[in-house]
Amino acid sequence: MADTNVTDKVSPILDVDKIRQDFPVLSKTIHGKPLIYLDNGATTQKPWAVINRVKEFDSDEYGTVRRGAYKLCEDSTKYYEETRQKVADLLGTPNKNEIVFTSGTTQSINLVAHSFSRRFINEGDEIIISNIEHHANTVPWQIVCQERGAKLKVIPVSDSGELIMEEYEKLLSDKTRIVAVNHVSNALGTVNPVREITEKAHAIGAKVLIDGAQSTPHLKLNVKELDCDFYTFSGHKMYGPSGIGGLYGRMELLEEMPPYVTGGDMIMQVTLEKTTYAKPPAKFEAGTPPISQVVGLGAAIDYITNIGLDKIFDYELELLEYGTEVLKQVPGLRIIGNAKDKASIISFYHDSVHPHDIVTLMDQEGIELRGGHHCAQPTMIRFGVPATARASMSFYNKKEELDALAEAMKKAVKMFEG
Amino acid sequence: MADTNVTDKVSPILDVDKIRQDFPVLSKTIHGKPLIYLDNGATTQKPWAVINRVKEFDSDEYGTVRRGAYKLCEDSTKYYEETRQKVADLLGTPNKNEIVFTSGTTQSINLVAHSFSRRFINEGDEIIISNIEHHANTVPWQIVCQERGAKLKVIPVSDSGELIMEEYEKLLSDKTRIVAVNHVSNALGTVNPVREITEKAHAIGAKVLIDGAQSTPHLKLNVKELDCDFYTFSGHKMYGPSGIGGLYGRMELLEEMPPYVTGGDMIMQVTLEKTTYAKPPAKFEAGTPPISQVVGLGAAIDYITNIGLDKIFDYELELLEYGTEVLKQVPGLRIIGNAKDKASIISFYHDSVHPHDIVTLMDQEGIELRGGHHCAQPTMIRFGVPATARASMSFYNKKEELDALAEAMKKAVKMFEG
Amino acid sequence: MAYSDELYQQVIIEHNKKPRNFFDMEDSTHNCHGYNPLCGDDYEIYLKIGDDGIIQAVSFNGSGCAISKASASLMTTFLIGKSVEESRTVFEQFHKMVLGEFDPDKSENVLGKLKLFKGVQNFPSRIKCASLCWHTMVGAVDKNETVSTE
Amino acid sequence: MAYSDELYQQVIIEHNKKPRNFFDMEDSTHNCHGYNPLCGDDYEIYLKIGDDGIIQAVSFNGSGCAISKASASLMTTFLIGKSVEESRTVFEQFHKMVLGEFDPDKSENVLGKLKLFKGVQNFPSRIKCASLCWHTMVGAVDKNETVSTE
Ligand SMILES: Cc1ncc(COP(=O)(O)O)c(C=O)c1O
Ligand SMILES: Cc1ncc(COP(=O)(O)O)c(C=O)c1O
Repeated sequence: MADTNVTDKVSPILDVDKIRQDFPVLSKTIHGKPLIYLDNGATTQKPWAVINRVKEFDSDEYGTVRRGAYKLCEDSTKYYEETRQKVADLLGTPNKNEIVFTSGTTQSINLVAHSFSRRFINEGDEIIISNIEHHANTVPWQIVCQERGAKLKVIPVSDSGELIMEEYEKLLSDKTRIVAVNHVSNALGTVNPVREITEKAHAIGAKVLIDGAQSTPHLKLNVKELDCDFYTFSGHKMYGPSGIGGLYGRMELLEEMPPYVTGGDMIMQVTLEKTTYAKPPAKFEAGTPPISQVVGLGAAIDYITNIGLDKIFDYELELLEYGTEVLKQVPGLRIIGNAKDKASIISFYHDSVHPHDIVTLMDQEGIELRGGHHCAQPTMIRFGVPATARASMSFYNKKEELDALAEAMKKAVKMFEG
Repeated sequence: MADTNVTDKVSPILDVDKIRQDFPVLSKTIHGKPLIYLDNGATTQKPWAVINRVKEFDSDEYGTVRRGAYKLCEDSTKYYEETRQKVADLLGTPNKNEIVFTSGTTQSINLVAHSFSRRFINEGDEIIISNIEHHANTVPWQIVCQERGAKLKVIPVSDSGELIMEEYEKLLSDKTRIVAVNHVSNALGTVNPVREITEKAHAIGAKVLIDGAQSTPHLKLNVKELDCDFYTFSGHKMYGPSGIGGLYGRMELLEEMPPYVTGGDMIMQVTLEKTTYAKPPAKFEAGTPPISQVVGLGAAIDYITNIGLDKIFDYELELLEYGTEVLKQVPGLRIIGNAKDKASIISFYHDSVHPHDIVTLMDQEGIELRGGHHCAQPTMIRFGVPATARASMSFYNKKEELDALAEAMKKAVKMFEG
Repeated sequence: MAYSDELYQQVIIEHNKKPRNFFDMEDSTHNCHGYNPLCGDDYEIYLKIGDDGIIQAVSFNGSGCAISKASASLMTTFLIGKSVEESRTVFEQFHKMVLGEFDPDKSENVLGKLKLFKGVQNFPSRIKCASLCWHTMVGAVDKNETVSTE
Repeated sequence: MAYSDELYQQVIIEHNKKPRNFFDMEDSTHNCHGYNPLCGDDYEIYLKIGDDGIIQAVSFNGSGCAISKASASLMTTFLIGKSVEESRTVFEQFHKMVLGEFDPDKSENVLGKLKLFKGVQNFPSRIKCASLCWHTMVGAVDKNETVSTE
């Protein structure tokens, strides 16, 4: 990489320099160094299109949704429902009422775990997750198992970080009610074979939830082609505002599932004795929703759709390959997660420099990186590391930034090994 | 009112014209008429201070919170925790860890209803609410009662809309586990005697939740003086962003209660077999929180604190009195809810003009008003009306706006009665 | 109030004040309960349909806003003597008109005086008010017990 | 890397590479498990305290970042021969120093070479790394089983 000349680093796929101007924070400096933001797996930065849309909405159009018959409220409701349509288009369902807004993936998975299980999971039933899930797709199922006397089964992973599909098939049985796996692992970057997972689960009558927190901003996807039953996402990981996320759910299931959070706007009729519920998605959207954040999410979807998800995917793959190559040249650095099918996430470990120290040292260079268990402790245990450092790339990152990371890592190793 | 001259309409308490310039939307026109925004009970408009703080944060300082050791993340965490301190100060608790962030009052009440009851409510126990609660403080308790075999008791209200305290005392028994009432009724404006309610409940060992959705932006309050066990609020009703709210909870209770939403950041340690949880408030804040919205809420609290909650309360009371007077002069108009102690909410009904028609007709005049059951159907049933129209005032409203409402109502009545 | 005149026309206001066929029908052959949870509009629609499929009588009772009440009142006067088939056609055209998808001033239609409700299309939150009674009427014909518009 | 030199001083790097008293003590009188859930720092601290209240031996084992490991290593060398009372005073001053509430260069103190960790105050997310072993040591003295810093 040191000998790659700069022209090689300019991708023909995207005009990254131009794109970077859409993101105000990218011109910031950290400890006097230009910001190199590589924690996109945790949360992504926001383009002007999103920031300004929220500002405009809050300063000129803001009103509550669904409940009022006056202008501000009608307009807000219109924008709110337009975003629902945009999400439906992005995820690939023709029925926008299959999209439920929540405050994020965590809330979405909790909604499904609790509501689905109250209706469909009983004593002795089984739930399958994998060994490379985020805590958000682990803990809710543990709790459901405790509450309902069900059993949690875990798909093991290979040393390269891929789900072992033969083992998965062995876990499936007529007791399996739901399989919940992520599309892309936030800890390793593995892209899971979700189409195949779904097919196998459906063959024995189980339902499937795909945690799409790491995939919606990076892959082109279609829930109807994947044929999954639930798909979850977070707005803040796809260039939208914090505080908003959602859920695709197959209508037949949403209709049969009991409500989760209850209160205003999700009811048909309330008396002190008895309450009847509204139809989906309203049934699952109790209370005043994150209105401005939904509007901002709409702007984020427009923004990434304009760039094109195909291009984003291709370019980020280029970054992944480049970053893998340059990091491999840091003496002693081990990449954790080497699946054949990977998204632009590189988790790594070094025996001499603890991930936490890596984060502090990189921060001094303006490089913002995540170190820790990435809310995936069972994955860390599986790979025998207490934690990893993680660089997660977005289409606004550049190869030069990965060069800088590799150089700074070499310096850190030298400093620690003396 | 027609003969009151303008100088009488200028309050000595607040410089409202100046304040209005802080709120960009207030210079908007609706159907060609200047906007008169009177649906503050549903949601409040945002001052520049909030809009710009969110913009600035999202464009220059945004990072995830709690998990990273790098600069953007440390700074975001600092702002996040600073707002927690501001909320603690506003609500009057010296321990900021008694403040849990949620997506709003609905989520806060659901959290308490489900988490508290799993720990403390068993078959045969009783829960007390009132007949003038929002659905958010009704439906969750109905569900808890169903799930746990408990019984829901309801404090009746007088014709003026006041809780009948003698009846409340009769409902209390050694089976009562929790009393959940609002501080201010969104449907009627009644300010409930929450100090007395708490005292009586505590005397028999029951806990108390106060739904503060309508009170936090309008009254000066202190949860330690009220001595309640839980207090809930919504940021979007107190001039902050949508998508953020919270909960005060007494630490001993938060410590004993099981988690509600589960996932990342609320754990101590996760293995595939067993999970242990973090201490409050983290225990109740699973997943990436509404980061920018928390930061915006901090700006909102600064804004209202700068104006002064005493002044806000006094001025809004002036508006209430004035509005009540001018609306009473509309032939046939009946005010629903005439408690002695009221906040700046006027619910009204007219036999000739249905509330829904009122909303449409007022909207034509630029007056944004709410019509419907206000998510309080049991209250509507109690008062024998299908719905009401409701004007809910903020400190940025002016007496002239209430004159305009009264005049437009007279016109509407004339039109409908012919 | 020029813009709202489009919605609250004299005939509508008059039907709201003095609704026609506004009673519970004892000897109806079909009836259905219609409810709009958003605004609380709440009506029962009654039909007496002969063996020949002709609607001999229509009535309604309940409460709601001026638009929903006037719409129900006008519907009752309009449907008497029509066949069930015709009533479905009227419903479809009416529904499309209030949604703004059908302009009775530009296409052939059977709406007659129901064209009064054309202005509703400019008031999105009131469309359900105008169409509630029609949904409920179809529900009655189809032997549903309740119809709710959300 | 000038700013971070404040944190990663040569002595700290050296103690991280070659931690002192880094073993499980079989004949300890007091021990405690310390865990930082945020970064996964995970140590066991062992003490042998005589009847006279004097700390005769200290050791630790486990894993974690350089700051936590060097801090534990330096702590073990520092505490040997001190009384339990003294160790509490050292803990308090150390804790205040890393929080930035106490400046050992300006006030009298017993911190000696532990002053090395003064720079930690400028790295808010690393304060717990430096103080974990100290909390755990006090936990051991107080006969707690586990200490966790959140
Ligand atoms: C008294 C009361 N409680 C609860 C709520 C629910 O608040 P939110 O919709 O912000 O969750 C509201 C507002 O709608 C309210 O007025
Ligand atoms: C795979 C995966 N699932 C779930 C989550 C939780 O998402 P959120 O924190 O937005 O609720 C994350 C992100 O932290 C993730 O990466």
